[in-house]
Amino acid sequence: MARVVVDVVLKPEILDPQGQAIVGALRRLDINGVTDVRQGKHFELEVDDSVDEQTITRLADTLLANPVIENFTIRRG
Amino acid sequence: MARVVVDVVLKPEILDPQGQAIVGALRRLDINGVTDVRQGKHFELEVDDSVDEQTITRLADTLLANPVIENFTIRRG
Amino acid sequence: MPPRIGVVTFPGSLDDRDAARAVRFAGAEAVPLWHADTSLHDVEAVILPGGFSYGDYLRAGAIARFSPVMESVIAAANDGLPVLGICNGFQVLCEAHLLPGALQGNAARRFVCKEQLLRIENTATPWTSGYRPGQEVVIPIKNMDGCYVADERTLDELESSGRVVARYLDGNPNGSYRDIAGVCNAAGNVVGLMPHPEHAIDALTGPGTDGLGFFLSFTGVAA
Amino acid sequence: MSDPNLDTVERAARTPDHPQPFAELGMKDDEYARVREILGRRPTSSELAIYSVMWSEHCSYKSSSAHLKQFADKAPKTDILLVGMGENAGVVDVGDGWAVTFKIESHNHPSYVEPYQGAATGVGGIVRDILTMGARPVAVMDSLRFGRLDAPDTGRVLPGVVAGIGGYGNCLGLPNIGGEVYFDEAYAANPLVNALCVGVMRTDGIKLAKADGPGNKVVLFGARTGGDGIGGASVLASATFETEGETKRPSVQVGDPFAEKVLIECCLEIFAADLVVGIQDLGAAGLSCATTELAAAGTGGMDVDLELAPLRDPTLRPEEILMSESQERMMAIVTPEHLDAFTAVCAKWDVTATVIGTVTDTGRLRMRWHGEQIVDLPPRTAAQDGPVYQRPIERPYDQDVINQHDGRDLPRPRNGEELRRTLLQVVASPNLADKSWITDQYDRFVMGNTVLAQPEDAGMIRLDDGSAPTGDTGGTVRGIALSTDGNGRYTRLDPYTGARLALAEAYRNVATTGARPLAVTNCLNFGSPEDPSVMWQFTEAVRGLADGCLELGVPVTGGNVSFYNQTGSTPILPTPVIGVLGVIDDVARRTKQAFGTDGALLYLLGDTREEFGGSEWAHVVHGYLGGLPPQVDLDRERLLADILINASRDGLIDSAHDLSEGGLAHALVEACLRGGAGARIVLPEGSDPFVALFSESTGRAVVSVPRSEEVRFTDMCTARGLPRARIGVIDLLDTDLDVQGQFRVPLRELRAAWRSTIADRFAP
Ligand SMILES: Nc1ncnc2c1ncn2[C@@H]1O[C@H](COP(=O)(O)OP(=O)(O)O)[C@@H](O)[C@H]1O
Ligand SMILES: [Mg+2]
Repeated sequence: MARVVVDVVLKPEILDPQGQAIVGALRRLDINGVTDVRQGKHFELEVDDSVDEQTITRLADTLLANPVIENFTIRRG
Repeated sequence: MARVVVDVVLKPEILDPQGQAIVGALRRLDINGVTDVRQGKHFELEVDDSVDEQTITRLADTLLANPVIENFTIRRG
Repeated sequence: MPPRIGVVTFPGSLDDRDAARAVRFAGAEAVPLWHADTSLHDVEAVILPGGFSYGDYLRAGAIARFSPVMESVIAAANDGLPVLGICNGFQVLCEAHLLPGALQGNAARRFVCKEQLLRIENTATPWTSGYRPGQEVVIPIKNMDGCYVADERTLDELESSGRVVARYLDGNPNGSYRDIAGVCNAAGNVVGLMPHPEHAIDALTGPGTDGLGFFLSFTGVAA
Repeated sequence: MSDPNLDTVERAARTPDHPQPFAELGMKDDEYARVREILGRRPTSSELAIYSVMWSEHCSYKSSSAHLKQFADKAPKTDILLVGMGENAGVVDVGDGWAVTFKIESHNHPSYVEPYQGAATGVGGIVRDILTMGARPVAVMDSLRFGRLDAPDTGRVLPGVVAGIGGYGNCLGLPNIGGEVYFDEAYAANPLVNALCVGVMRTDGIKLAKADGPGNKVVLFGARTGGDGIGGASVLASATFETEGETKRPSVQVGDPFAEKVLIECCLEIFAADLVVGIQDLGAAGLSCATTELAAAGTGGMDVDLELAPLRDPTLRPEEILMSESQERMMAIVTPEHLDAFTAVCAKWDVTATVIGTVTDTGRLRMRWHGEQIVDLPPRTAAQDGPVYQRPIERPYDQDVINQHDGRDLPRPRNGEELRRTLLQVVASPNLADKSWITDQYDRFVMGNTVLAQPEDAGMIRLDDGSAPTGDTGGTVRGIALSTDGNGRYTRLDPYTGARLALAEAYRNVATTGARPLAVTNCLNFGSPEDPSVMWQFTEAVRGLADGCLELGVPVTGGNVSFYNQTGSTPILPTPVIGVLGVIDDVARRTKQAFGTDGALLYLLGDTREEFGGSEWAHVVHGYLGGLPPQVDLDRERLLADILINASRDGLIDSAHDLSEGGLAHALVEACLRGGAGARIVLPEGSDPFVALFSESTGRAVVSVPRSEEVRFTDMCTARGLPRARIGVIDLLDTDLDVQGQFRVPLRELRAAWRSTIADRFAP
């Protein structure tokens, strides 16, 4: 049993309305010094040790992320 | 300028239909060995060095996460 | 002098005009309240309407909760001002911690729009006093994040103290825990409701007139 | 601060032989040569960007404009058109001082590449077109075509498209009141996503896209400009995926519905205060289109300092800024006196507004980049005088074969039991099955003026700007009705007739609700115009639609053409989607589809012929397409419409449902299920039961008449000469559809068959 974390973020050139809305809200919370926010998805998977990198990559690429507009990173831990 | 990452996950006692749907889809893709998936949110903030831990924690606690149903972790990276 | 009910408009509010229309249908005066304006213009009640305030980005209601007008609404609600949050308004009230629990994405992970059967379970609130206890009504529901969730303790307490205002019947449209469609605060003056009573005030444009009771309940009391 | 990589006008003049990538931008040699001729030098890279997008098929209609002229040439005499074709959308006078503007537009290729964002930005684009006319958008519709329901890729495309249309439209607070969904192999890699928007304003509130008055300011407002879909629309519309490969696909545009919602409220407040001279939305070809069109339609000149445009991505080059298709942007022409008031409204709504230029009378569009001249061209040459092609036209070699093989010998049900099984098969056909898995993802209640929405024959909206007290008292109020229709199979069999059939059905759907059809919009979805047989289909369809509109007296107010919907050399079914707008004096008099009055008599209006070419029965039972489509008789359609409208006004009927795909049988099933009422049907004397139940003859509807009104109703039909046959009675207590002497089938069983097809495909 291992914990694998996959973080999915929009490609840098893709508009992120959510992140922009958060930046806007920060003003109202008067929190200063946060210049940019990008919002993505965070997945925590429980996987048997049998599952190899390749499978996880395929899974991330087909199910967790939309490769047309998103990138992803995989972390074991 | 520093990059701060905030990951927000549902508290364990709250059901996660998104995660469950992914587990279901895995079977259809016959990817085996992934026993559980939880979906959360991933935020990447650009912050001035002036911004201290406290402020980030307040930001995560009041805005990025809803403490009623979510927990969060903060990483400098 | 008809009672004056404030209807808040946040950027992204959608059903504010409909809520105002319903207020007028019920014989009250609808007072527009702007999100950036802290004054409540001494209204006798406030409605937080449906919509996608700030696009519902981040979480539904999460950003609207910090609007200037909400500071005043929160203060007034704690002093007993009747407040009705409909759909997005319900989400805002939960985010503002005026109501327990939270609203999550629908279990089916799709927007759902349908005519929904409900049972009114608490008729002691200023918004439901016009209904018979246990009355069954048909009211449209339309939301993306309508799944009411809370921890077991909170749910048990809501049930035992009769704070479940309305419950879904024959089919739970969004996976809400214990089929909860609406709840109120301990004092009963703040009510949050996922379905849209303002869209059930006229058989021409909705399933019927079952929703009018929420507005008449208030005007009936205040008038 | 001179930029070595900047291609200035001065440099262009100095380096005539500098090679330019016009071909990569989809420009032909002769087109490039013409640009050089117009400018008397080679274009700068920024000018090339402008001409390449403005002269693309998508923006210039170079293959279609020669034919679309017919809509104007054959336009019926009418005084209801306040704004005709050519503007962002036509405007129709619907009475009581109300003006209505509506238009349908395609977003096909982007919706295949990224279904959610492609469909979402399709809605966003058409809504801005309507807003630009000065109107408040009040409803949307969506007309969709996908590959086979069971095809794996349909499982990727359809849910994404539907979620995108809902995600954007719901967030704008626009009720979705109707549309279509069809499935056919022919749309497999080329789904059709056509979105319609309708807007309402007072007749004196119309706004136009022109930059008048030298000295007036050019204001860019709304979202900041990013690298979205650079070259997207133009490049896509000028080549199919296959031939040009990946590079021709757009870099996906992401929509921000919240930004658009705020932009709408902001614009309406600006219009109300009468703060603009002219206004234009930024759609395909973004700034290139807005600046050249505004200038061309106005005084004629404009000076722009391009570096003033607010950017999301600071690394963008001027060429990219000019081609960017970033969403949720508008451009307004504002007098200096009104500028402060204008920016104040924008500030209230937190909308970024920036003066980037000035209107001039130089007849030139001039742009500078940090002080250096990068554009200097006559705007009309880009916006209006684009290339016009007379593409070769040739009747498809297989057209006769397809028409001759009419499927007459396809096995038909021969007895009651077989008819019963056929009915269950037809109602479960993906094209006729319940669409609520899709339409329940759309808000149909918001705005509180939706009188009719799917699955009624047409959507209907009460005209009420919210302030009007009529809306509150629910008194007599005027309303509008809309329907979109199109049938690619009919059009494949005969494009001329297919277009007329689509028009006839939309017209009939509107009249069925009691509204009088007034005007037409259309979205013409075809394959490659470079294929002569596709061009034949296109020209036949345009001719059919233009003739049909003339015969019915309903003008075309605008529309959209989508070419290159094909994979390799295989085009989609030719698919003209027609939208018809109607008006009703009192929405309380509307006619619904459901059987609801116990004992009411059922009348079938119109003539039934043996017509199965392109029918749903042939498609779903035999997978067959051949023969000729049903005949169209537009005089008959007109007569039928008159009867339906008068009957609704005078309260002679309790329900009406038009007959189309699936014929009488399917119409009866829909009306029974909608009302939860049974019916006893007696097929007309001597009719062939199969033909009576499943033929798709047009010009027909089934109505329910309360016994008390039977004489008045039948007298009206007799007086007007409309054939009608009494075919049965509604029985609220009966739980079956009983076709006497043939079969009985429980509503429960029909509902299960009708409901499960689409819902099960996409479950969970
Ligand atoms: N994509 C869609 N969006 C909204 N409404 C739809 C859509 N597809 C179908 N509908 C609605 O479902 C009903 C049946 O569609 P259709 O069979 O095309 O009707 P008709 O054949 O009478 O034109 C209509 O009310 C239509 O508006
Ligand atoms: Mg149709």
